[in-house]
Amino acid sequence: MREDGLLTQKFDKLLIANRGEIAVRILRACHELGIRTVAVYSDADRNALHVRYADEAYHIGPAPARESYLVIEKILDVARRSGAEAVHPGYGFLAERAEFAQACVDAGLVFVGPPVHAIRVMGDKLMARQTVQAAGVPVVPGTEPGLNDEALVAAADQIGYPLLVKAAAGGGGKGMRPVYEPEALPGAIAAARREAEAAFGDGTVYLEKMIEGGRHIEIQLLADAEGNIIYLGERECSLQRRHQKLIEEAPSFVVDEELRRRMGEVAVAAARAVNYVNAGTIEFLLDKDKNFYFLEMNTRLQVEHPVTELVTGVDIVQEQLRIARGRRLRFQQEDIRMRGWAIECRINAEDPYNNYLPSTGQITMSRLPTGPGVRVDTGVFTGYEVTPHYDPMISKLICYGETRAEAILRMRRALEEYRIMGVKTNIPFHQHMMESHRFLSGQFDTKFVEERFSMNEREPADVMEAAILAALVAHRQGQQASQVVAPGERDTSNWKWYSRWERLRR
Amino acid sequence: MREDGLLTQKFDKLLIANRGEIAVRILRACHELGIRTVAVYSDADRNALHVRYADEAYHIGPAPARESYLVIEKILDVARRSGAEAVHPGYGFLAERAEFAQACVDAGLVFVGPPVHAIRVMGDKLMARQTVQAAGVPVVPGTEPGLNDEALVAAADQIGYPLLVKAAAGGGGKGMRPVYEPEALPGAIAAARREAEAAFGDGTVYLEKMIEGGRHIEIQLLADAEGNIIYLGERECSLQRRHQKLIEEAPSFVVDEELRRRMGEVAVAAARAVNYVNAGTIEFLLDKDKNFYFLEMNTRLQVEHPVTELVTGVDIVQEQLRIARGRRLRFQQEDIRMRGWAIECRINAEDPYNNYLPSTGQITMSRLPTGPGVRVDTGVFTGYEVTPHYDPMISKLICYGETRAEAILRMRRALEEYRIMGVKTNIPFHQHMMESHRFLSGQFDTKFVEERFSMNEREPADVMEAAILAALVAHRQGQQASQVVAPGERDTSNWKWYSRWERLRR
Amino acid sequence: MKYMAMVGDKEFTIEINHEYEILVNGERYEVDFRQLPEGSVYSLLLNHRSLEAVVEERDDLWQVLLRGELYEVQVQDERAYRLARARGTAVSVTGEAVIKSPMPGIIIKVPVAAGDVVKKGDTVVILESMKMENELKAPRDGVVKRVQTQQGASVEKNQVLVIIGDPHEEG
Amino acid sequence: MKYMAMVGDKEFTIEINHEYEILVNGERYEVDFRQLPEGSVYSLLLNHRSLEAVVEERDDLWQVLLRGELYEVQVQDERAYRLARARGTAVSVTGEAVIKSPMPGIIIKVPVAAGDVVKKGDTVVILESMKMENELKAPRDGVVKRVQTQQGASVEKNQVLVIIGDPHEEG
Repeated sequence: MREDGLLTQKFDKLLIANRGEIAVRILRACHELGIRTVAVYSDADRNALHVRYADEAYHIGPAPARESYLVIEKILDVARRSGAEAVHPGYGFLAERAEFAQACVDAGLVFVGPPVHAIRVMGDKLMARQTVQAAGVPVVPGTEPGLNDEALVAAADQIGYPLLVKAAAGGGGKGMRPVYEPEALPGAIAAARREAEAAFGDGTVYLEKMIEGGRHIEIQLLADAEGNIIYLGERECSLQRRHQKLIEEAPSFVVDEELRRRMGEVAVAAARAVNYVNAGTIEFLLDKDKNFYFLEMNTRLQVEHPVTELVTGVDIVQEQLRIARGRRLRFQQEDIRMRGWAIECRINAEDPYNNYLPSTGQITMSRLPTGPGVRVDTGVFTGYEVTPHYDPMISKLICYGETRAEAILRMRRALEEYRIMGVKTNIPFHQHMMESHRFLSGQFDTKFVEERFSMNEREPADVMEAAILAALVAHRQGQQASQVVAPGERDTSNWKWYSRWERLRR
Repeated sequence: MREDGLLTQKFDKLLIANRGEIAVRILRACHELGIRTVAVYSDADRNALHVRYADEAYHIGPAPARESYLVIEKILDVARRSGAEAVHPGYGFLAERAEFAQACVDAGLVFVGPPVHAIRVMGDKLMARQTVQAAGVPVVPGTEPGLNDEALVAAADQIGYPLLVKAAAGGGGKGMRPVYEPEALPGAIAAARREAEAAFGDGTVYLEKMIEGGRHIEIQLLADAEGNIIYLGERECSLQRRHQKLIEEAPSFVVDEELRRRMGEVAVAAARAVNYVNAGTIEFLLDKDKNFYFLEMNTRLQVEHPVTELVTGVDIVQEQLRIARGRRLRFQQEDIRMRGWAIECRINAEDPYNNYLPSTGQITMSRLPTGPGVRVDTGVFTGYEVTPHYDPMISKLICYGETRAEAILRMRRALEEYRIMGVKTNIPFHQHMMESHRFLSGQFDTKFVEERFSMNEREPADVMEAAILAALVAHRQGQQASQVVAPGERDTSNWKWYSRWERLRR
Repeated sequence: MKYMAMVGDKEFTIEINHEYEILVNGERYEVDFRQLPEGSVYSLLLNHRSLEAVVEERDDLWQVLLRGELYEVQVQDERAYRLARARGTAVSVTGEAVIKSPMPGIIIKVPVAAGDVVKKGDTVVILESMKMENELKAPRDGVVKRVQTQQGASVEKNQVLVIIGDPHEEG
Repeated sequence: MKYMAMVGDKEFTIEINHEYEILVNGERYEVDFRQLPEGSVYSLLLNHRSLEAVVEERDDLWQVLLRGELYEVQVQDERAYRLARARGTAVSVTGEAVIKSPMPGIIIKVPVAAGDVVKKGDTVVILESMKMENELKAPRDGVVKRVQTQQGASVEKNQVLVIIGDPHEEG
C-alpha cells in the first residue's frame, strides 16, 4: 500500500458495493475481463438485475440504504466470506467516503478508485480549492475558508455581486444561497450557516462569485499508479434541474480543439496535485467569455461516463479495473481521438407534467430501444418495483451520431421507441428538449431547465385520437370479457365485432 | 433519369419493400432523417415490428414471399396508393432484380440502390467477370463463358487442379462442383449443367481455379451520383456454412493497412467500371499469399453492414438515403478512419447440436443483451412466430471492442445475456466459436466451419446441476398447482416448502 | 354503438359504424387493430397509419403510452355516460379536488390551512421522498376544505393529504 | 422427498432435505430461488452462486435456458420414476426412434427403405424447408421399421416420417 492509501494489485474476484444500473455496468465490464463478481443486495433487491447477472450474491440487510448498502462493515464482511479481492464502489453510496476506501485497503482489498488521500482532499471543498489553486488551476473568485461574518461582508465588495454563499461541506445545493445585492448578504450567510450546520454538522461557509450564463463542462481523466494522467475530452452537463443532471453530451457545443486542450491540461494538473489514480472528473464552470473555473473533482466513476466512451471508443470501467490491477495506461494523450457525438438522457420515474413529482410503482413493461447507435444502461426490467428507497433513475439512454444533429435525431427515434409502463417517466421532458430550439442551437446554460424551459403540452390531435381508439379497444375487450359472465346483457353487434377480431388475432 | 437507369432526387416518403430486421433497420434510418415510411406486410406479418414501427402499413397478400414480397406490381401499387416517392429494397427479395429497379424508375420512384445497368451487369457472373477484368481487377483464373465440354476439358489442364465447375447464373452454391482430378471433370460438368438448368433455366457453366485456404474478404463501397467512390474498409466473412455467412468482423485479422488500401482501390475500380452509385460490396477471395481475386459484387445493402458502421462511425443506411436523394458524399477517402473492432453473430433459429436443423415455433421470450458496445438488430419479439416462410435469422448481435480480443470477450458476455426461448438457436454455436482457439488466433478460412469445427458438448457439471434444479423448481411448482385440485394427494412437506416460497415471492 | 372518451378536459364522441369503421368526433377511421402477445400492446392501423400503443387500466382510467407520451383516457358507453351525468359523477372541473401522496414519504411542510383560498399551481404540501423535496400543487383554483396531515407526518402512497373545494361552496 | 432428473443420458438423484437444502447426487446445495414476474424466469442462488434460468415445459420435458445453452430436463418424483421403470416407459436408449418432421416442408429424398440397417448419424430423410435442404439423421444405430413418407410429399411439422427399431427386433 502507498502512503496515501492506494493499493493496486492483480485480482480475480471483485465485490460491487452498489446496485442498479451502475452495478450492472460494472458486472459487465468484469465479465468481459474475466473477473468473477460478487453482488450484494438488500431486501428490496433480491430480484434485481445486478443479483441475477453476478456470479455470486449476498444479502446485506433491509431496503433502506443506511441499513444495507451504506454499512461498511457488512460490505467488508461479504468480501471476507466470498473471498473477493477488490471492491468497486460505483457512484453514490460509499463511492466518495474516504473511510470506506481506507477500510478496504486496511482489509487488504483493492479499492477500485483513487488513493484515500485524494478522496479526502477533493471531498472537502475548501481544501480542494486551495490545493488546485496552488497547482495553478483557476477557481471562481471567492474568499478563503473560515472567515467570520464581518470578514465575509468585507470580502463581498471585492468579489462583486451577484455572488453565492456556499457551505464548505456537502453538496447538492444544500447550504447554498445566491445574493444579488449587499443588503441581502448578512441574512444569506446566516441562513446558509444554519442549513449547513443542520445538514452536515458544519456551518463553515465561504463566498464565491456567481458566474451568470455559465455552463457546466467537465473533463474525464484516467490516471495510472505510475503517474501517467490523460484526459478523454469534455462532457457538457449544463442541463440540470435542482442540481441533478438530466442530459449530458460529448463533446460540448462550445468547446473547440484549443479550449479542450487547455481545459484538459488544467484538469490533469489538478489531478496531479493530489497524486490522483484511476478514473476521475474535474468539473468546471465555463463563462460566456470562455473562461473556465474549477468547481470540484468527482473522485469516482460518473453516471454520464458512457457519452465519453462512445466518442473516444475507450471503455472507462474496464480501464478502471486495469488501473486498479496495477497496469500501466494503454493510451498516451495523443492516442485519444474523439469521433462523432453522443448524448445521454437520464430516464427518471417522475412526472414532467406535474412538477417532476417522483412516481413509484411496479414497471409493468420495459421494452428498450435498440438498433444502430443506441445504448441503454439499466437495472430495470418488467416487474421491477420503483420504490422510494433508491434514486428514481430508470435507465440511461445514450445515442451516438456522426454529428450532434444526428445524435439528437437518433435520440428522438429512441425515445419514441422506448416502451415503459407502470410509472410516469420524464421521457416527454426529453422529447420536448430534443425539439427545443435553444437546445438544438446549443444555446443553454445551467439555469436553462429551471428558468427558461417549459413543458407546454404537445397535443397533436391525430395522436390523441389514436390514444382514444386504443383505450376504446381495450375498454371493449374488457367489457366483452365481463359479458361472458353476464350473458343476459350481451350486445350482439359487439359480439360480431369481437368474434371477427378474435378470428383475426389467431 | 440517367441512361443507365438511375434516378436520384429528394423524397420525403419511402416504401420499404422488405420485412424483418432489415426493414426495421431502414425504418430507423428514415425516422432519423425525417423521411416518412411505408411498410408492406403479408398475412404472416400483421404483428411484425416493421409494421408497428412504420408510419403507414399496407397488406400485400399471403405469407409465401412469391405471393407478396416478391410481387413487383403489388409493391408498386402500394407506392401509388400511399404516395411514396422512393423504394428501399433491403437485401434478398427484390433487392438485386434489375427489372424491379427498372419498374421503380419507370414509375417515377427513386430506387435506393445502384443504376439498373449496374445491377444487370453485376448480376450475371460472367459479364461481371469480364467487365471488372477489363478494368484491371484480378479474377480467379478460369475459362471464358460459353465453352463447350471439349473446350472446357482442354482449358482445365491449363488452369490446373483442384478447380471448380460453376454455373454462370444463380448463386448459393447451386450448380457448383469441385473437381480434384482430370478423370472426374466430364461427370462434374454434366452434373453442374443439369443442376444449373434445373435451378436457373440456364445450363451455361465455366471453370475456375479452386483457391485452397482462401478467406472471404469484402470491401464496402459508397458512391454518389457525381462519380465519387470511397471504400469503408474490409469485412472478413470466412465463417460460413453452406455458403451462409454466420460470423463477420471488421477489420480482418489478416488485412494490414497496405493490403486494405490495395483492395480498396481495386474495389473502387471495379465499381467504377459499371458507373456504380449507392452502397455496394465487392467480395474477394484472399489466398494464403495475400493475392486477392474478385468473386462478385453485391449491388445492395448487406446483412453484415453493421460491423463496418461500428468501426468507421458511418451510418451506411443513412448514406444510402442521402445518395438516393441526390446528395454528394460527405466524406472523402481520407476522412474514413477505422477504430476498434466489431464482430457480428447471426442468431438463427436452428439446432447446432442436430445438424443445424431449422427450428420453427413461437418465440415465448426475447430479452436482448444491452449495455456498452452491444448492438442488436432484430425484427423478432416475444410472441413472434418463426415460420418456414422466411429465413431463419432471429437477430444480428454485434459487439464492438477497442481490440479484437475485447470484441470477442464482449460477444461472449452478450451471448450469455441473451434470453430467447421457444425455438432452438445457434447461440451455443457462437459460444463455441468464441472459445475456439482457431478463431481466437484468427486462423480460419471459408471451409473452417464445415470441415474443421465441431460442437463438442460443453458440460460444466455445476451448470448442468443448476439447470436440473431450475427444472425441479418449475416441476414442483406445477405439481403444487395441480395438487390444489387433488388435495387427497397432498404432501405436507411440499406444502411447507411451497408456502414459504410463496411468502418469499411477495 | 356510441362511446364517450375523455382525455384531461377534452371530450370525444366515438361511434362504431361497422366492424372496421369508427367515427371520432364525426371523423371516419378505417380501423384495424391487434392485441399483441406481449402484454398489453396494441398495434393499430388507422386509415393505414400505423401506431403502437401500450394500454393498461389503473384507477378506472386507461393509461395509453403512445410515442413516449402517456395519455389518461376515460371511456364510457353512451348509457353509462348518461347515467353518470344524471348522477353527477361524470368528470367535471367542479367538485372536490383530492390531493393524495404520490408516494410514501415525510411531510416537510403544509403551507395551507382549511379555509385558505388557493390558485391552481399553488403549493399545498411539501413532501420529502426519494431524497428530494417535492411540492404538491393545487390542480385548480378553490378553497382548502380539509388538511388531513401535518408537518413531520409519515405518509403512505395514495394517502389523502388535502381536499380542495369550489370557491363558492360552503366551507 | 426424492426426485430423479435426466438430461440426455445422464441421470441425477435429487433429495430435498430441508426447505433450503437440496442434495444433487449427494452434493449439498443451499438453495434460494425466485420466480420473476417476467414470464418463466427463475433466479437461483446455489450456495450464493447466482444463476438465471428460463424454464418452460414442452412435450413433457423442461426446457431450461442457462448461459446460452438449452437443456432438456425430465423430472420425476421417486414414485413416478419407479412406476415408469416398472412399466418400461422410462427413457431408454432402446426401443423405437421416431423421426418427425421438425418443420413443414417438402421431402426431397428418402435414402432409406424399410429393413435397411442404419448407423447413428446416417441421413434418413432430406427435407426442404426455409429455402434450405435439411438432412434428418438417425439418432442411433438400428433398422428402418417403417418409412411413412415419400419423395415430393408435403409434410407438416411433427409428422412422423421414419421409424427406426432395434437391430435385433423382428422387422
